Amino acid sequence: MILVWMIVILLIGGLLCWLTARANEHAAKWVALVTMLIDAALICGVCFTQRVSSINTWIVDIKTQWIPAYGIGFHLAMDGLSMVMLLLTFFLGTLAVLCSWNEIKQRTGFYYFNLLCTLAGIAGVFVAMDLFLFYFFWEVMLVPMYFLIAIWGDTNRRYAAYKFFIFTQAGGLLMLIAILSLYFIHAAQSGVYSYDYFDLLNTTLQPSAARWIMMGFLVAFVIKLPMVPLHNWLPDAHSEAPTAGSLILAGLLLKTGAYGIMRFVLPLFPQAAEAIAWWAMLLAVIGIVYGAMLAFAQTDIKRLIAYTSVSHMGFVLLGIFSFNAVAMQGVVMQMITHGISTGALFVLAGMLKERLHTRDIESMGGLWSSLPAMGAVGMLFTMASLGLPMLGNFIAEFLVLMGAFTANVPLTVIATFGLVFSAIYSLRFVQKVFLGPSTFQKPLPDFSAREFVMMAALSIAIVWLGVYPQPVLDMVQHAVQAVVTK
Amino acid sequence: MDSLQLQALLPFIVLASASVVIILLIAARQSHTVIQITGFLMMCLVVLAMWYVRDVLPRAIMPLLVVDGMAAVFTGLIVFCVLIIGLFSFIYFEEREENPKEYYILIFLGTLGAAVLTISRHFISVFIGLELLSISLYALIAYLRNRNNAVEAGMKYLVLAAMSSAFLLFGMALIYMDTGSMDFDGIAKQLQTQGHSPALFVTGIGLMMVAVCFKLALVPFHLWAADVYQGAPVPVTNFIATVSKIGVFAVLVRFAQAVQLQSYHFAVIIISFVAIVSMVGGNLLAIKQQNIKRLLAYSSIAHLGYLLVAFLPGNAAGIEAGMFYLFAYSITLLAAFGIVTMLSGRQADADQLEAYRGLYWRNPLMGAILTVALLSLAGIPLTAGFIGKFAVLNAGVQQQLWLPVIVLVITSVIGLYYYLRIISTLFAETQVIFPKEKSLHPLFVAGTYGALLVLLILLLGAGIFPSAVIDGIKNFLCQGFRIINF
Amino acid sequence: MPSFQTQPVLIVAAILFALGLTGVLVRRNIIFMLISVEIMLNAAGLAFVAAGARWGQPDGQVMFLFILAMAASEISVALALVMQAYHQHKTLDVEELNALKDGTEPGFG
Amino acid sequence: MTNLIAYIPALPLAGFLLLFFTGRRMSKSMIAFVGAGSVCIAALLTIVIGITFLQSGSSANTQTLWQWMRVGNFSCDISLRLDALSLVFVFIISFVGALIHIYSIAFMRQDEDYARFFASMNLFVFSMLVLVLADNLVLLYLGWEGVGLCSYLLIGFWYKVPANCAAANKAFFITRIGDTAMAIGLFMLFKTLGTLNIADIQQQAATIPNVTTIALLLLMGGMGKSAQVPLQTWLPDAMAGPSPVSALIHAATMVTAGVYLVARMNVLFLLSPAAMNVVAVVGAITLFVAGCSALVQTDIKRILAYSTISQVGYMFLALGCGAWSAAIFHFFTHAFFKALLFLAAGVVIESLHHEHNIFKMGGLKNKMPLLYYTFLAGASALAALPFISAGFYSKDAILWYSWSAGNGNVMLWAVALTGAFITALYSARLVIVVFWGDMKTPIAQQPGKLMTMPLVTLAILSIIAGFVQWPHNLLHVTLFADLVEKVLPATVLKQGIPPELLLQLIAAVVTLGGAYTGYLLYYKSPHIIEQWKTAEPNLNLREFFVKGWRFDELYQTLFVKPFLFITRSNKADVFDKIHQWLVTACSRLNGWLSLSQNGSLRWYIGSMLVGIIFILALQFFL
Repeated sequence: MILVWMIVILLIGGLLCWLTARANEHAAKWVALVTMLIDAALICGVCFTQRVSSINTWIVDIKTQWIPAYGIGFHLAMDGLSMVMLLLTFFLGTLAVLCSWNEIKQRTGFYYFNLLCTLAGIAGVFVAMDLFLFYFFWEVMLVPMYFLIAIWGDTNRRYAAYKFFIFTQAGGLLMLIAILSLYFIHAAQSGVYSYDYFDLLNTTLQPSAARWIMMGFLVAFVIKLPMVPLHNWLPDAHSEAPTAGSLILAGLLLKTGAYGIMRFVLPLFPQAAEAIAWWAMLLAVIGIVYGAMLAFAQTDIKRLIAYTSVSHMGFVLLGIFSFNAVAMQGVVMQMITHGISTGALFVLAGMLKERLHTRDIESMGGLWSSLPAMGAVGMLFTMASLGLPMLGNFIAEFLVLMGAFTANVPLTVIATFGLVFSAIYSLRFVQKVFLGPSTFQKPLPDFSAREFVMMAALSIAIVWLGVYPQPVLDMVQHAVQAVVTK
Repeated sequence: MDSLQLQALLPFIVLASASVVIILLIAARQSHTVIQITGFLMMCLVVLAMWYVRDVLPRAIMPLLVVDGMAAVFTGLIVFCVLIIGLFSFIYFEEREENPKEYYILIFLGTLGAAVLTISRHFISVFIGLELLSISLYALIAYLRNRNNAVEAGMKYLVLAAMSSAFLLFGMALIYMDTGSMDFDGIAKQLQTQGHSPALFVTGIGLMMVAVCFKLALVPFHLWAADVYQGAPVPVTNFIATVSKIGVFAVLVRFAQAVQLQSYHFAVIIISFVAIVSMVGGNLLAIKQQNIKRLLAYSSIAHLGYLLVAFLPGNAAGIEAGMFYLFAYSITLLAAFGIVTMLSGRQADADQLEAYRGLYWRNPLMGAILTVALLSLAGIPLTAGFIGKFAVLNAGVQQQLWLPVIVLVITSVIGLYYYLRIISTLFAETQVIFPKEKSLHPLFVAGTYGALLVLLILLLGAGIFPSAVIDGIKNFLCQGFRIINF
Repeated sequence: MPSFQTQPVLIVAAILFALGLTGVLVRRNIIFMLISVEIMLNAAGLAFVAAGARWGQPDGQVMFLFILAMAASEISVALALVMQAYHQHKTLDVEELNALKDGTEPGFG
Repeated sequence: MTNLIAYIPALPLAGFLLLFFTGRRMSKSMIAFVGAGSVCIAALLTIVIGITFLQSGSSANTQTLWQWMRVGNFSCDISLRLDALSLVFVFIISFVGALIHIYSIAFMRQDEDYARFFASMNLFVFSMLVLVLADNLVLLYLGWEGVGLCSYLLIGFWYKVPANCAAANKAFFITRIGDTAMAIGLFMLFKTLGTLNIADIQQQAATIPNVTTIALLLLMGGMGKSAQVPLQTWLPDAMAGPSPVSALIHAATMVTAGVYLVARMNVLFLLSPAAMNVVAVVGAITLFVAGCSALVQTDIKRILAYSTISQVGYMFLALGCGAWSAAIFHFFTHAFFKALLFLAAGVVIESLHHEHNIFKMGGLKNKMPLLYYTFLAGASALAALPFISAGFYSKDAILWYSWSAGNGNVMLWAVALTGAFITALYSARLVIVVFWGDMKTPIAQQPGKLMTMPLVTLAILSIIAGFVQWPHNLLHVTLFADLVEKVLPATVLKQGIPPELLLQLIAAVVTLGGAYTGYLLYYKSPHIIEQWKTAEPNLNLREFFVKGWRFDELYQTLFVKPFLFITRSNKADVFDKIHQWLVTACSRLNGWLSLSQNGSLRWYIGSMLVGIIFILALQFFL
């Protein structure tokens, strides 16, 4: 029941935020924080009570009927992969609440309601083992996210919010059709009408059918991921969303796409996936290079970071479609470390915006002297983003590339040169923002205690993952093995 | 006619007597309030009567009528809609100086027409029901003759509807000439036993389809919809959008079931064609619409297109899906138009999008209800509309109707845009303070809010726990099939 | 089978129907449009009568009676509307009745 | 003592962490104490460990700290391995590093970012130590990138000047290109061998089919870090950093990481003669190209930078020829004298109000005699003056092996000899122009004790460090070679080459000739240079050399400009256009469909009729 509780607590917390904000605007954020902490404590509790390295099965499993007429069940389950993703969700979720603390001054209740609902949807996606339920959560997280962007976003927020919603919805509906097709094929074969993941795993598909159905799933996931050329929603959504929105978008929402591919596409359609692996890897490599080049060209700090996500998620796609354990572990690491590092950069961008009231890096510069702590942290996460060893992203990218190299040499070589591009945009970012002559005369406040706590948590996480990633690798080992051996 | 048959017809008799009662009340110079309450009670009485007679179903009243499970579902839905519309009508008409009393006669007559359609199994009863409905509508649309160009709307509807009636009649005549029967079962029997001239039958079906498409406002017979929706008083618009469409769809389903319409290649082609162009046309027309009544008109064109996709397979799953879809669609539109009614002022209907700017912040409940309604129209999970759309896709995919299904998906993505557009208007910043000018009987305000809340609960309830509704429909349909097969 | 020839009657009905349709289409005066609609309805009625005759059933004629009744009630409502329309627009030209239409909308997005 | 190895890198790391977190609240002397102290203790520890290691006679000590990652069939640990080769590097890094840190205490005293400087320096020492102590290539890569980061941070230390940042960025990008190639090399190694452990690779190297490719990829990495042609352009610009940084990172240690890598992976290179040749040729080209540039520079630090490139070129040449120990020996001596030269140059620059142009210096000999003599010691070592300088012993060995070693030939020898001449020439030029003649800029301050002590120490080392290894035909002291040849293969000599003594004589004569030419041109009769400069082609040639053979401009046109052009022109994301087009299409369609909703009843009837006809037609014709 613990999984249900996690989601329910988020929803109840969200409603409480909404209600308490009517009495007191400040109460909402405390309620939200407490909710997130409770959930974080829950998942940590699960994490510690289970012997982490020996997770080779589904830890928690809840299965009941939901809509029996269509064979839809309510099935939540968690394995190592889900657990890692949930840890990330609640970690970043807590930070999202914290980083909204002073940024959101209006309509706090509704804001935190939406924030927590988004997180509930994301948490649901990571544990839903019924395809209908998965789709349900998949869509549910969009609506509150849409509100977060459309209400508390920046100047161009409505456009960004539409784009975000429409792109993801388009993919989602195609996935729904694919799910339905799979459902009927399975029903025709076994006579059992079921959307259950474990039932559908036993479906045998004609190659052509498998290809089409897989494409339906894949389109939904690569839009979320995002893969070039379906990435256009991302820069707009990331740059217009409020800080917490960007954090959740980059840190978690993108990961649902990668998670989906790992959880559903590869196990359900192993042959079909293998057949398109080359193309997927090609697009991944294009994404790596293209995202990096666009990131270099941007002048809007959040847009820049957004395009780096495109580039980084290319590694995820590359790793997934190289079908080996090393790369797949790298993918999981990349999901986590990208969530942390890019999330941190977005939080940082939010802090800068709070202080400078601009997102234009051309009008920044020389901030290191006035904000030394922020400069140091900024440097740390830029270095993480360009894949510097000792920091988590390196482990991820190194494993992905090393794994991918065994699968496809030329593409991996190009992808590796993406690291050069990532250095170029990252250093440009640092230089434009923190280095150079100082442009701001009036003194700027460095980290407040709250900001310090957030950044410290993120920094510790990214360094820890870079130096001692083994616990995470162990946790997902069996899940990854299961995916790879399919 | 034996007593059981009479008993089966009891709800319809009560419904018919409702108009008479209202006439008598008007003759007795009773106030609007009294008439309203009486009407409400009469509708409740109809529901009670349906509950009372549930055991005698299914029962055929040869040769014209058949009261079975399907009829019960459709009639129940119609009566439910009228109950709600009646409530909304009170606050809508109370504000206007025109005498609203005769309005109730017309609305109950129209309801009776729609109800008769659901139980008719013969051309004559179809014709009578349809005309009862249409003629009431002519008057209803133009009821507030001095505003909103109501007369123009009524005139347009009248000419076009009369023309479509002529087509219907001519089509019926051709079929009658071909088969020698006006009884659905008789026609079916005739078609099976003896060779018939395809030309007459096909032309007849074609002409009848034209009339049906006209009533359902499907492309290319949709042109009246926007003008009439815009010109008619809001409750009447609501009535057209829900009750009249339910009735016509019911008769379409019954006729198709009897003659196995979907087994004819040409019929499938027409229906697919109409469905596709309706989905495309309706959604495209709505994209930039600023008038919310027109927008809902276009959206309903598209939605009826979706409905036809469920109708296409012609099997039990399709009919179930269609019924659920109609249910979801009706309560959604009731809620949406309910809000429009609530916001409509003394002078004009609240049909400009501008009137909704920042509604959520001014009146969170209404804003939330309209938001949920729009999300339901867009087919986003947690709402009834999603389950409806899911059911339709389910039916479509099962029969592998790829083209309509894909078009459905693509057009609903397009459609998402304009729903989101309204939603973001609801949540936009607002400076304008809209004066509250209503001073109504608190009982009715409470009643209206109650109705809206009920709709909200239904929308969400059917979205989260649709099993009850689906099972209900299934149970009723089983009864329905029994009579058709006996 | 009765020796009654339905074919010619049907053709007459079709011609009548087409005439009515043409009338609706080409006339601008509402009254004439309504009359043309009536012609179409009567054409359908004629077809019913013919069909009834073909099968030797009274149903066709019954239907015709219903059509008559319906046409009458429809016209009564229609004439009331025409009165109102004339009252408001001082004309019976349908082209004048075009206040309800898609306007030019403000920009996209 | 094996479990103490980890403390060597741990100490600077601790220093870094302490300074990073609390540096802003520390007093300057506290910062100096932590920053320099951590490295000094590490240096002492190194000496202790080194002595025990040498006494124990074991070939390698490994200390595994913890498991870093184990994934599928891949595993690697945070594990340190000390052998003779590492020991030499660790010694240089910690010892020279300690001296430079001490020097920096005084040199950076006035800087407001004192803590940041020492933090970065400590981090650098840590990374460099990890690099040379790593027992697997992934950990090596960690150190490799770490030193790159520190190099970046320290080149751009004075970040308020945009040019410094640009230099830092350039250094990072260009080394990153090499690093990427190296990473690909690692992937290939993993793909073929399934391990990245250095010892395992050495064992299984013989089974690698595509060893040349791997070796060349690793070499690329080395070329980036070690500023070898064609990836050398970042190093002259890197002089934007403070002088101690140039001394430590861009002279003594980091730029020799490439040498370390090639030496460490010697098994792979030995298996591939082609790769060996490439290494040698790259070294030869580099030493010549950079030497020519060094001849004509006017910025004191740039001269030293080019000379560094050139000297590292010698090391590569030696490696390529198979003279492994000679290369490492040259690294050993070079670390001392080049660090010394940079530190001394730093003193000169500080004393002369941050004047970099050597032609605005002069006459310092009498004003700053200590500085002069230490500089002279360094310069003579650079020029490889026979017998009295450490540089002679190492460079002479390289010259000899460039012909005589298994992979050497006369061409390489000739180039190396030319390089030796050039080196002597610009060394003489440097000393003469800066220290002799008339004083052109007044001296602001004299260096303090903290600065002179390292200078003197290094000067002494620049002279005596060479004595641990004498040519075979002179004294035959082979202490150094014996040490490193525990790890590295011994140099194989060819048959049928001229006697070693003859070549040594030629080398000595060339070196002295070079020094004399410098004396002649820049002191005795400077008019020759003036005359030479008047001719147009000579000026062009000079310009060509000054600009570092125009590599920068080449890259600018080949890579930078196209890249900037593409990114600028695609700032708005071309794919967005497609989606925009879809939106526009929908909008258009909406407009057209809206036209049909024109409110005219007759139009409605007409279109309804069309619909009917269409549907009937559909029925009958399908």
